[in-house]
Amino acid sequence: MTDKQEIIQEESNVKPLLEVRCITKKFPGVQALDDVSLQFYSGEVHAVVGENGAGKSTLMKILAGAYTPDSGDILLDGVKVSFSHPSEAQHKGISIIYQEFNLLPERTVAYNIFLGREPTKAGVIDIRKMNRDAKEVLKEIGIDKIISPTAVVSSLSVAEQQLVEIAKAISFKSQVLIMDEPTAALTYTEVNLLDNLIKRLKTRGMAIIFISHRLIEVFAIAEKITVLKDGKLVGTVMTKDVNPEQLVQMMVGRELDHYFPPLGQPEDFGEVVLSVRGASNQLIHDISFDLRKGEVLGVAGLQGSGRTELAQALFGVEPFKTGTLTINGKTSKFRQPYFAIKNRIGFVTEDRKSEGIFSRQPIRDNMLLTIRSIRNMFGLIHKDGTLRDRKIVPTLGNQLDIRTSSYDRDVQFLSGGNQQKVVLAKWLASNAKIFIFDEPTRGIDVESKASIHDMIRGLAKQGTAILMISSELPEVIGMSDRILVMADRTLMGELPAKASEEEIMLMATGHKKIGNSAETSAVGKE
Amino acid sequence: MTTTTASSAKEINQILGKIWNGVRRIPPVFPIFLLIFIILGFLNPKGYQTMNGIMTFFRPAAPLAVLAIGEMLVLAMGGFDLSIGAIVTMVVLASSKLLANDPEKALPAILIMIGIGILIGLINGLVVSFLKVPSFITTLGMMLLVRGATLYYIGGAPQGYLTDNWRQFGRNYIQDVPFFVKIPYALIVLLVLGLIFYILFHRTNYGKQVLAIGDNMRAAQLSGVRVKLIRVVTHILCSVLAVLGGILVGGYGGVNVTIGEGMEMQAIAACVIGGVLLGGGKGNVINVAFGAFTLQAIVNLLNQLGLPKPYTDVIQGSIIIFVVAYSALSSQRKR
Amino acid sequence: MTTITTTDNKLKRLARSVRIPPVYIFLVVVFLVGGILDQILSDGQIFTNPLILLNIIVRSVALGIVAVGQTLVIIGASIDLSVAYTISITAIMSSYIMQGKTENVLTAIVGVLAIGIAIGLVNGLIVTKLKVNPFIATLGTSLIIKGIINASFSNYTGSVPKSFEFFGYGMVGPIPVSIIILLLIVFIGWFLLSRTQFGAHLYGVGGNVEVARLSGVRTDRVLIGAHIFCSMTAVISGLFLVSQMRAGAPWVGPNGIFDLNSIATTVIGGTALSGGKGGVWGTLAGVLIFGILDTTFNQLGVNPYLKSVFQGVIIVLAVASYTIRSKKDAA
Amino acid sequence: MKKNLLFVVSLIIVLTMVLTACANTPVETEAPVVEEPEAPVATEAPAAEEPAAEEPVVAANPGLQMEQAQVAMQFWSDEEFAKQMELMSAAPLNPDDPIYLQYLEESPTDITQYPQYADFAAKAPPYNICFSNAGVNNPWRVVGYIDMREQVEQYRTEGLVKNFIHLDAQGNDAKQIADIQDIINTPGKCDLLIVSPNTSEALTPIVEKACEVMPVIQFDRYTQTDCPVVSERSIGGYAFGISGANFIVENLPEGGNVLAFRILPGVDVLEHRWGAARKIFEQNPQINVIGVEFVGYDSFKANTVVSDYLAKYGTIDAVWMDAGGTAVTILEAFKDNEAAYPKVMVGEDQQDYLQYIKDNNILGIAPVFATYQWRTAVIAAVKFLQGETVQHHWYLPQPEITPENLDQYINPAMPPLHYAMCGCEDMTNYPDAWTTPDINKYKDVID
Repeated sequence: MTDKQEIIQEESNVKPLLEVRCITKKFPGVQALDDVSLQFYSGEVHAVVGENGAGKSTLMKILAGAYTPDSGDILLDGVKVSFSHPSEAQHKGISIIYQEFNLLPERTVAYNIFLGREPTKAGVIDIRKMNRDAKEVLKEIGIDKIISPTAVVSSLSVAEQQLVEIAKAISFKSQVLIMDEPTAALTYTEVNLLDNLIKRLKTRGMAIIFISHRLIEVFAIAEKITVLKDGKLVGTVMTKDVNPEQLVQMMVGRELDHYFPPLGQPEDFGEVVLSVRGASNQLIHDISFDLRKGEVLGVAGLQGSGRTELAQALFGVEPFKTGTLTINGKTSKFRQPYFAIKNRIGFVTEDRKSEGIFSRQPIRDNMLLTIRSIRNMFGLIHKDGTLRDRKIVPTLGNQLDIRTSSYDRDVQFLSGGNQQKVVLAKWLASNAKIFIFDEPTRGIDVESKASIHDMIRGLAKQGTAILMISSELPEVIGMSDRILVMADRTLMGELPAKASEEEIMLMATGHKKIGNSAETSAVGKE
Repeated sequence: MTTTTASSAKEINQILGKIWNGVRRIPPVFPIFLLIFIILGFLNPKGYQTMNGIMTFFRPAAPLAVLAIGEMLVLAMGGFDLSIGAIVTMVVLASSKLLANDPEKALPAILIMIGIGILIGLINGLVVSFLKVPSFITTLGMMLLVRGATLYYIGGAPQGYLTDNWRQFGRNYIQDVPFFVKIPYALIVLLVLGLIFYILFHRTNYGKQVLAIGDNMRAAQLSGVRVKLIRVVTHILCSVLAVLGGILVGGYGGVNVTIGEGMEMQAIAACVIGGVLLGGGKGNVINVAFGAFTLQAIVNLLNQLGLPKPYTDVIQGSIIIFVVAYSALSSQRKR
Repeated sequence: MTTITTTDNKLKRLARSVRIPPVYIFLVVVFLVGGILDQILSDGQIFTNPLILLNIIVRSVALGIVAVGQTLVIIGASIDLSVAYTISITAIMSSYIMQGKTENVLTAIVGVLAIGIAIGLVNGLIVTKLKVNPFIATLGTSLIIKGIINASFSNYTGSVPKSFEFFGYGMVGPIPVSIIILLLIVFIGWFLLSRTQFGAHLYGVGGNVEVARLSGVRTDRVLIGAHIFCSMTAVISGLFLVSQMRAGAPWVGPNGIFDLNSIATTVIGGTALSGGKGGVWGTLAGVLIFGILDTTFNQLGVNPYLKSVFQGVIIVLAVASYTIRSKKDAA
Repeated sequence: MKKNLLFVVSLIIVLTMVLTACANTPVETEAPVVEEPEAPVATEAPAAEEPAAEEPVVAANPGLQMEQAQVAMQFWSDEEFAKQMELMSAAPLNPDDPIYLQYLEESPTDITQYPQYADFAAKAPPYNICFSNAGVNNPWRVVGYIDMREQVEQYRTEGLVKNFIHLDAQGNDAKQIADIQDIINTPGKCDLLIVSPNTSEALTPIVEKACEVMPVIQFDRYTQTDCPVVSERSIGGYAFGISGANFIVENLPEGGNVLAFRILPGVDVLEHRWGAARKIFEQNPQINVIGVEFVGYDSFKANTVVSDYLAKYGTIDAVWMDAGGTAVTILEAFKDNEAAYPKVMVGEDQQDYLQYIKDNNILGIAPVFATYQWRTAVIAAVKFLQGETVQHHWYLPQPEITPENLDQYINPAMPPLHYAMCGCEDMTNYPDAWTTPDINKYKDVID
């Protein structure tokens, strides 16, 4: 690998715009970055990839001034710089778009874009100039028609908010733009918009650093790819020189022989356990489908097509207002998740950290909560759970390989990956017969993905019915025994296993509707 | 031979390590309380080193502990209850009018008060759950409402007396108990309530769900916790404890208009010293009770030292800031 | 022609930037109900006597001034429970320094402003640097100030000179000076919030402190600034009270329940307790609602304790009107 | 972390410094008293000398050194002290009138002496009267308020009074100022304003303003102005304080520990009570004042204080109080702490206290601050408006309840928080209005 890196350096005679030399950063118990050196050139899109915990985000935060490195130098235009605060990095021309949501919902677009550097006239904010400048910035990325500078952010859609965030980063007139998974919440058209935008910024001579788990995107946008693993630099390659398989190999250090476990066989599928007919609520409408024991039913659709809303409706978070929901032959109405869990439905949410973890509670209590919440409220428990549940915690802990000295430790002291496992354990403990997975592998590294996929298929094999929502088409195709496609907040139709990406996309963009779901489920049985 | 000694040395080391770990985990409230109490004992051996003296100490400390346990439930759930002081006022003043100096009416009066307490908690809980008004504001409104309604009902000033049988819980001792010499009823009430709420909070599904809501409400809801129900129940329990605490307070202090004023803040301070996290997710019944004892011990200590009473406020204020800053900074370090 | 349109535009823009908060509807309703009840059951002074109307505002001055400061702190997602005792210490220290002499007025004002800044600074530092929950931090400082006051003073101390009473009782034409001061403070609060970087940053800190920090906002400084401003408004409120009362006493702050009342009026005005949202004009309306209640109950001759019941209900209803449609559950 | 720890430590150091700095301030506060001879009260010179003269005595009395035991200069007048002492033994000048109309000193006045109130003098009954009340927030004020309202009801049946506008300040100076401002702002609404000020200093400016536009009568606590046409109350605070303190001194010939309870600072009648007691205790060095504590009407606090002092001193021989509201609680606290009752007790004329000292054979006295003065205010108002002669400085008699006359004041038919000296026995609704007091039933405005 190192040979290749040297070659690249020799090839480019121009001086790098931004360079890091021998950066090291240690967190308690973790060597986050170990002697990493990299160069970023102007007019170039440089992707940084790696598994979770590889050190990508730490590196970006160091570049953006949010962390200070333990040792090593940052050189901007050949000059050594150090940032004690993100604003210093911004003023020097490095701006960053974070993975997490980073806007003030109650403020206007203009205030958000210029937060921390509002234009002033004699100490007074020049609101007119600020709105004008904001309009400029929005125009620059071609969304001035959609978003007004004086709109309050909370009134915008999630994707629009993401665009505002990009506008904010652009507005710094930076030389270097760091994007940490900027497309995670964007629809396909918006991703295209972003691609065009990146190209335009590139021609302006900006250096763009791009972090993503979506390799397709990386290959579409980046010219150069750097791979990090366990805080160490694996290497930097030109995109044109590698294919995805090679890249994955670099990332995980070995070749992955299979991505997905084998699909279910017809004899695995049992009776219909969950059936929806003509159900609607304020967020989605006309939903009808069946879910059978032992199958993995994939749900595909664009961002905002109502996928998550479907899961929430089934689970009683935003229950259906009309139509029928039948569980195991019984018509049911879930006013809140409590009733869904009582009917042995489990829902592993997309945002596992903010919707799943009780960080200040012991691991044990985290894992047992689904059991406890449906039991008698004032029923006594033993310290290790009720007597009959005593074995659950260690059993699941071993099964999922949760690494901890004691199950009485607070979850906040676990690593991110282990926290995710605790959430899964919580749902496995609930002993659900119907599982809903919303983006089960989002933000998870390649290796862990495979084990999650194995687990899902394993559950199905044991006779659990699974509804799996995913925005990654390969995952939907690789895992699903049948595929539901959503668009415009309703079900567009159903496709059989191994449907092609094109078929799914066509339906997801609203072009084709294949009959109603009752008929298509027959198709699925074949 | 050598291996056994080595292994036993290792074992001892392990045991010592465990002990040290255990010591490190002791909440700061216990050493603080112990320290104050030991100093008190030196200053006044008769008052704080005899059973008689200790029991005397617990009589005024118990009512605050009862209030603090109720407040802890709400704080652990991530809420606030500012209405408990007003409930104490209500219990004492309204009872004084209801009793009309007739000891026979003591039981009905107490039952009516508990009933009103349940109603207040129910309204608090419903407003928080369904109107989505933050509990701080809900209970602030409730505090004004309860105090105003009480004073309106009694006409601005107490108009009757609390009968002796109503007051015995907060006031009297069980005499001639072996070893303990005497035990205040208030302490027995506290022990019974403390046990009930210890079990309820630490050893039932309910308690774990309260903590889950305080820690992460959205996740709790998605994990099947009936958030609204639990919140209503918790506010009711808090109000009922406030009523029971009020009976002890009234028993000890008798009737006056200012009774109960500021007790919500005292209770919150006791909780904070007892390690409860504002914002929710942590709480321990025993620690909170000792938090309340600590506040009382500070008062007694300053009195023994002959310092003017106002310094009590200064010391209490400094201690709550110190305790919270200590835990905030040390938890930051752990991360 | 063109000039007319530009002023028209300016007016429109001003109206938009001030953004009349919904609480004003509530204010009008309370006013009308109070006035009509007064008309029917009493002598109808509320509608007919402009002096009574003015006095509704004068009544609200002390609370209004400190509520402006409280609004800023709450917008920054903090809270200040120490304002009541800050008012007390101001009242007592200023009259102690003045000792009835006009030449001491300036020293006294500078002195108490310095005390205010110190208190705000301590509050802000404890909240930002020691990471203490602001509720506990200011409850703690409030206890500390209370103790210091009560250990040093137990009574009226010193007095203010006659000339200083102008602050509390003087008139400029038909308008009481106190109203002008209130409006001035509200205006300063509005200006700080919507026309300065400090204000924009404060909304950032209250809305999401991490976002603000990553945007280059010196979050700690902003929050400390808000706490200092809040303590300063408490100081001004204390000066106003002492000018009305001729001498300062330790109980003026807690007697007026300025801590909880200022929080209550702030949230009635639409400022979210969780921060990042709200403004001083709403708070002004909240304060006036309390003033109208006072006057109405006086006019009707109803036991004022019933008023406190109404206050409680109004607080909950007003806030419920903001929160009931929100999807998020309250803490 | 280290930085933060440093910060905590330095914060604590700063706090301690502030504390020690402030602990010295009481000494400083006294300094200006000596320096400023031109301060408003002319008689303050001897008061200023006192601390120096009594130094040795003070050293023996830990209680008198406490901040709570200091008497601010504006609340002390040797002249007034001497005068009240004298009045205590004076006989009423009109013994044939009922007690609530008697006066101990002549200072006649009528409306003709106030040309600025000519408009008011021209008015014929029924009159409209406004009453700005500090609050109805303790039992004494409840009894007094009912006295007053019953008097108004009687006048209404006689056609002398129409509206009686009651503005309750709920114990809040600022609210009372605004309330009075409202009355000033509505000329014609009232023919006379009765004020019971919440505190003396704070209300002075606004009462002065009210005097400019209408006749004002003040009672109970006085503001520091002589502009009201009538200032009436039973003798006053000095007499109350003297009564209790003398009783203690007489009954503790060998001396002993005395614990003093005060309600709240800053109210003239209460400050006078303590000031007088303090003077008497200072004159009798065998009396050891172990503590002076403010407890308000908070019986919880009072109870704790008793426990604290018993823990510290073992015995308390006498309790002096500036108001009897918590007297019974305090006695109960002795019992609950298994200590002997104090040998000498000072309370007030509340039924529960009188009953308690009788039942438990406690040597006690009940100085009286008569609730009938509330009634007198209304009577004075109507008489003044009618042009009759009233007393400008109206000293009502202030009897005391001693062991000798205790039995005649105990009335088991009345509720425990009733005040014996209500002067209400001759009213139409006696005793019902007092046995089941309801302050909400009275109407301010009648058609």
